[in-house]
Amino acid sequence: MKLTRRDFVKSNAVAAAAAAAGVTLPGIKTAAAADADGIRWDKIACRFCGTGCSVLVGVKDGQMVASQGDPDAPVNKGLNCIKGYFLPKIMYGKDRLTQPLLRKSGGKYAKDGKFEPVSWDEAFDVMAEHWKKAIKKSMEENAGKPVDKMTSRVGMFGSGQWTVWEGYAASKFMKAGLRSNNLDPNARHCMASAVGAFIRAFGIDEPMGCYDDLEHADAFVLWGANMAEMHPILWSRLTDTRLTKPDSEVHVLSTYEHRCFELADNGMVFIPQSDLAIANYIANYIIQNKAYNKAFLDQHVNFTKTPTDIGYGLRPEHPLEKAAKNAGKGKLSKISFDEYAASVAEYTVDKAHEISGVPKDKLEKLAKLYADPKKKVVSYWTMGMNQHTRGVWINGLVYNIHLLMGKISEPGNGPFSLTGQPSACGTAREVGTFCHRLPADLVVKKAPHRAFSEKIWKLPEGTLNGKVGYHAVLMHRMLKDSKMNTFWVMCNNNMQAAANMNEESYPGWRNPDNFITVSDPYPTVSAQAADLILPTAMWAEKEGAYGNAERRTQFWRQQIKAPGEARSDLWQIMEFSKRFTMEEVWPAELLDKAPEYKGKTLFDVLYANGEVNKFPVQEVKDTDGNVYENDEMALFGFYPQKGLFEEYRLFNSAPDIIKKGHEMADFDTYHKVRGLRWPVINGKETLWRFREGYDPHVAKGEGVKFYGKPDGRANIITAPYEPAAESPDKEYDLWLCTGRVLEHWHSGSMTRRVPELYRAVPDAVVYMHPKDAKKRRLRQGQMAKLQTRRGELVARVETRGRNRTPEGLVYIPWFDAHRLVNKLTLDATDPLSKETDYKKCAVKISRA
Amino acid sequence: MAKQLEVGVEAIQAKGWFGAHKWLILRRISQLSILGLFLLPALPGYQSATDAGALASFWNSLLEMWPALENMKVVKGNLAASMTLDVIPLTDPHILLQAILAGVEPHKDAIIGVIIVIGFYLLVSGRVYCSWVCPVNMVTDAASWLRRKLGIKSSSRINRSTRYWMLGMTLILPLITGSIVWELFNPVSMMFRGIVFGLGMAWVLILGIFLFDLLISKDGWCGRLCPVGAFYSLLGSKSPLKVVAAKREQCNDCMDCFVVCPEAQVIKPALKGADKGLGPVILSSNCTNCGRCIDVCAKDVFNFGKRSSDEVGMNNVSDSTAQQH
Amino acid sequence: MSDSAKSKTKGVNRRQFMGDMLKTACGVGLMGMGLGFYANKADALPAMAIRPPGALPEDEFLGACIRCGLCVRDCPYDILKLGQLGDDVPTGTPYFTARTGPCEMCEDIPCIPVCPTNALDHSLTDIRDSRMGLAVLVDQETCIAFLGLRCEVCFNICPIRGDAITLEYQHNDRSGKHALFIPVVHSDACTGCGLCEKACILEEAAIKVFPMHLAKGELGKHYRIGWEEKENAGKSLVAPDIEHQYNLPEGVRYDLQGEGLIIESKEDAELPISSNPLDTLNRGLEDK
Amino acid sequence: MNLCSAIVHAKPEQAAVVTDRLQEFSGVEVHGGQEEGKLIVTIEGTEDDALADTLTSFNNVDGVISTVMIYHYCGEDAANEEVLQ
Repeated sequence: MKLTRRDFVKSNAVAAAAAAAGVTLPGIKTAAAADADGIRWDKIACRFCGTGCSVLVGVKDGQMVASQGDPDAPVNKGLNCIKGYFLPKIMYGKDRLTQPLLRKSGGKYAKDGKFEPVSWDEAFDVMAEHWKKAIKKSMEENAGKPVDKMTSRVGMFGSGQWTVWEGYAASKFMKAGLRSNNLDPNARHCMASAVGAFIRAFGIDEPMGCYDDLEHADAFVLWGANMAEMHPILWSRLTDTRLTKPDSEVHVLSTYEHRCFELADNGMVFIPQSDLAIANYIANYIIQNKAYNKAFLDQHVNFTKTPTDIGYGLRPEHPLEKAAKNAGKGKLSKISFDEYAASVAEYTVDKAHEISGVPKDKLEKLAKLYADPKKKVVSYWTMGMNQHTRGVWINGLVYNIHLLMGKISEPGNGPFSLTGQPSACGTAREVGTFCHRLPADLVVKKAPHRAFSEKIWKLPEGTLNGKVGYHAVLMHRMLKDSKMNTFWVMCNNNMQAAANMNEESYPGWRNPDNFITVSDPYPTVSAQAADLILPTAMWAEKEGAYGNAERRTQFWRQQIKAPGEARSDLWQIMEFSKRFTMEEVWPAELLDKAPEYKGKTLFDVLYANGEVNKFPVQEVKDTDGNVYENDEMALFGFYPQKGLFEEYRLFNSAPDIIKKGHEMADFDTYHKVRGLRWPVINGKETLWRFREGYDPHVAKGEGVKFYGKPDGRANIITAPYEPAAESPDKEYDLWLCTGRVLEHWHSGSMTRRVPELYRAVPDAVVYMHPKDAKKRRLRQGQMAKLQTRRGELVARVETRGRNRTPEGLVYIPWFDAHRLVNKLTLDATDPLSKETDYKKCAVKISRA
Repeated sequence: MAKQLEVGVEAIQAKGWFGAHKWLILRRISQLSILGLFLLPALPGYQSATDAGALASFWNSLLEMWPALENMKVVKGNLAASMTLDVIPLTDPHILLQAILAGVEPHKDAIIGVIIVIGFYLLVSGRVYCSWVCPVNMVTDAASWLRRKLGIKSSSRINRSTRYWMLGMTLILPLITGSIVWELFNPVSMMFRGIVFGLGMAWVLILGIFLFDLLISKDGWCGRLCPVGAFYSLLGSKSPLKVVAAKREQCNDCMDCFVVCPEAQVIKPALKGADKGLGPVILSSNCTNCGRCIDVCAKDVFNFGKRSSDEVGMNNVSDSTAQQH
Repeated sequence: MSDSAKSKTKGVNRRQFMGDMLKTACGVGLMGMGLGFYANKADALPAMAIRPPGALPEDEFLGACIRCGLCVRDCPYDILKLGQLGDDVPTGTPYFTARTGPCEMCEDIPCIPVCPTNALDHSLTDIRDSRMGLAVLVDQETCIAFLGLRCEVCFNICPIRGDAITLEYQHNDRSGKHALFIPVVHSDACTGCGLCEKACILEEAAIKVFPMHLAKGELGKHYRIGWEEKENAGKSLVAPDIEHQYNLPEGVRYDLQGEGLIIESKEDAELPISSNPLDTLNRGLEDK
Repeated sequence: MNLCSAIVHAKPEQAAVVTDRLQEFSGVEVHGGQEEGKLIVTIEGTEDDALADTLTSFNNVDGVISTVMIYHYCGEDAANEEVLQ
């Protein structure tokens, strides 16, 4: 093809005009879209954290050969962090799985066999056999029971890294199809406490603000978030504001000094768990100084209290659970403002200082910041507050502060829980992959919610299980106890990620009664512990959608083909559903209510239901006219992504909707935009929720309305300081805190396969104070043995690294598959959110 | 070394193969085990702390008491300077002398090390270094053997005193340049270091020496050029341990000893000097005490003995008496 | 002193003997010169080879190092190598290559005490004082931190944390709302260990460790930095300025050493309006 | 080379007629968009031509509702130089 400059300029001109007009011009594409290198560029959301950066990826000859930060993306403006820089490489690790692998011995499946390659057919046959057995047993056990007493022996563990439709399809498969609520995402380990607190305080999930708060706030308070490493691009925005805005401040709270302390005007290292006391002290300070916004409280806030002494989410026979008066309880009861004020009165600066170890002047500086009505403050947090045995409480205590001051739901003011995963919000939370949830903030426990969902899903009344399923930690306990017998783990590395894996997870997975399936692109620790490994198409190898922490939903098209026989999680779920007839999964009396489903497969009922298969095969095209593949569409003969998303949208837009506020734009729109922040109403996105003018759900004259609650009022919930589940003692004399590093994502299954990232940070090291090291005759760089009551591992000592721990606390990242940090951790959870506390347990360290 | 059919046949018949190669074998053992000591880890089988073997756990407990063992070789370093089991230092006097001439103040360990080394060679004769320690000896011996096998007779005239000029040069260069220049080229240290630490291109140099000895000059490197040998010959000129032609009257003039001796000029005064009133002790400091003459003599003319038994006439052996062979 | 010097010249013509001597002496002398020159050239250490901690300046080091390899053996991380014949590094001398194996900076510096000749200076006892080389950010065009990407691997890995490499925050003019985190190396703290070079995630490292003489510029010997001299001296080096008087209208001051002209504000400080209009604009419409 | 592109809004039912009318102008090409009523138009001229005038004069064409300039390229480089094969 010859191309003169005129042709080139003209085609650019035409393409620009066509793009602006939203017109597709068939002939124009060839010249405009192929750049001089012959690389096709398209947008895609980053595979890693919850920031939701957009990247442009370049594909040539079916390979992703190039990438760049998307200069037009509002979040990152062309920037990336070091992980994003290497995105194309994550798919090309040399040990990608390309065929299903089954444990076999003597040509047959055997629990103790060796992995051998098998066909998809054989894989699904063996898998279905085990699932059917477990389902049959469950059906026998559930015979005659009402729906809110039903249990299930099948389970699935999903992910905040699933695409939106994968989560939705899984939710439907498990909850509607198999009538099992044993579906939980790894977001349970990540965001569950934030979810719990959002629902308790506001009745609707996810932050009210957005990233624009980063430019509008006067001050930032980090409560247990190392944004500098974990949300690198947001941190660079925060830093820029701190640099360029006069009198702006950064306050950082953590149990050790991390990279954020470099920018901090007020860096505070507190004793683990004492954030509860600090937050209560700030509330008390505001009340004592009468700084609270009385008008706001009068109009928009209720005061409540939560039961205390609620245990630590351990097994019921654990002494700590037996000793707890109100184990697992969280029902709120109304109190007055005065009662609330009295409940926090004991948290004086002296007491807060005594519990937390933070100098009083620093505490006062922080309290004054919140209490200053002229200062706009955003509070950010991630795992420091969520992975906490009182995670829901501490989330709530921070909301209390913002509510007391009315500093919420407006530019530059608000509490903001950052997510750790690219679609913790979009997938794990919004489409209902938690064991207690249905799509769009509905819950399984409430009959009207179930009925509404049944209607959208075209299910007979009483199909959906009304009993909350097993959450992440409970799943492993149930596997160990043989109460759950099949388990499908998708898009995450739960064996490496689960706390106390030595005593609970691994024995559960290897329990001969159980059949464990792991879908993954790489041979992870989880894959090693499975019985069947299904090779997965990842990220750009499928059409996808992610929802980031600021409620921004972003779509991308399939860019390349997955290697070998690897298939997307979406295909796996939908294809697997073809293996079940309705008679095998539903009891006769339920089928009698929907006789048209008799003799059909689960696939027919769930996905060939007239909604999901509504959109026929079409050409997937961008505005430049480039055509993209869609493997799932080709295999199923309809456009499943579009059908699933449009069906999910019914949960947000059906006329008899129960919970408004989740409105989304239509499927095609998202392919054109760099993401939209929901609720999207009449094509307009919402930046700040609950505030008149910004949020169309708040009527004129209402000012602020927390419409997630029936009375439009948010809850201030009082909760006291209670100690951690396990604190250091004479023998196990140090706190152990776990987490991440900038260079690696979660369990490292992707980033550790990027040679440059591996070279930058090859192994997990244990960060400790030089004095603690010296006391144990350990030097920088030496191997140390870390022992807890549950397990031990060996890691190199780092006394001068990026994380500076105080005496008495050590920090170790968990990305390293050769150092399984979760052999050490305790599976104590927040009894309310069921989220594990990975940040606190007791450890002893000696020379290795 | 392979056995030599032409040379020492009688000795083999008289004493058996082992008897006729006793000293040669002992020397090879000595040379190889010295190398080996530099290569052997002090803790065999200990790799890393993640190993769970029984041996590893035993070593682990040992390491608790003596952590330095972890990365320890039996002997660390090389012939230039070494440390045995982290206790005994040894330093090469020739190299240290160069360093001192280059302006270095040696460290305490180096001084102790050099005293030990000098003391040792004063006792056993300096050129014991050449025949019992130096790895190049194996190369030149091989060249010498092959030369005999192939019957190469021609040899260029390189004066045996050249090595002393070379020695002088190695000592003057550091004075001029302030740098230990010789050690950039020294095949002796290079070969040993090469085997212990990695050879690089040094094999070319070693091959060169082999070909030089084989094709150009018999015993050319060790006997004529090597300044290290020259240095050690001076160091051991008065040492008590010597080869003695005690039974020289039994000599049947088979000449085998002259053929195998790398410094053949040293034998004649002791073996044939009875007429001139010279004693039977090989007094030349260039005798390397290699013991090959003892091995190849079917008549047991030679044995190791003491210098003190014979100070007759201070017979200065002339190299020029046997310049050619 | 040699055997031959004392030799009887039996069977050899004296003239021939003297001739041989002369030839040998000349030959060895020429060889010596050759070796000397070659050595001079071979002694030039390549830029990517870094000496162990405490190494004397290169010319002294070559005089002092006896190539024994003891430092190599005592390096617990096995990063030190000895130059081999054919390498660019002088044969037998120890070095490491930062990109593949940087110095891990052991607290007890085990490579130093074993050095028998002080070629590695035994007086160095704090590894933080060693100056093996100096890290230099050689390419600001490819270093992704200068592009605004969040990398900072070199900063994160630096063992002289916060001193040898610091991050300078700058506004990202291009994006308008992000900051740049620019790594800056400080020669007064950088030991040249090379951990940063190894960790650099680029195909070719943008930060590299060079021997000091290659990495550092040198100020003209005559020139001093005025403000530093003043600070060191604690006062002005010459008699301080006398007080100046100015013709000024009322309400206006002049501060020679400080702000210059100061016009006293008559603005009412109590106005409930922020001086920055953005504050008002960004706050949006509030229900008052 | 002097080149610009624009969107010309027209009622879809009149788009075809409008296309013909526009193409009578010198240097004007219509590339599509008739279905949506948003005609994608390029105008090409020499360096001295004021393309904006041409664009403005579109408004006088019957059936044109509005015009929006999207892209303008003005450079002295040779238009016929090959940039890609």
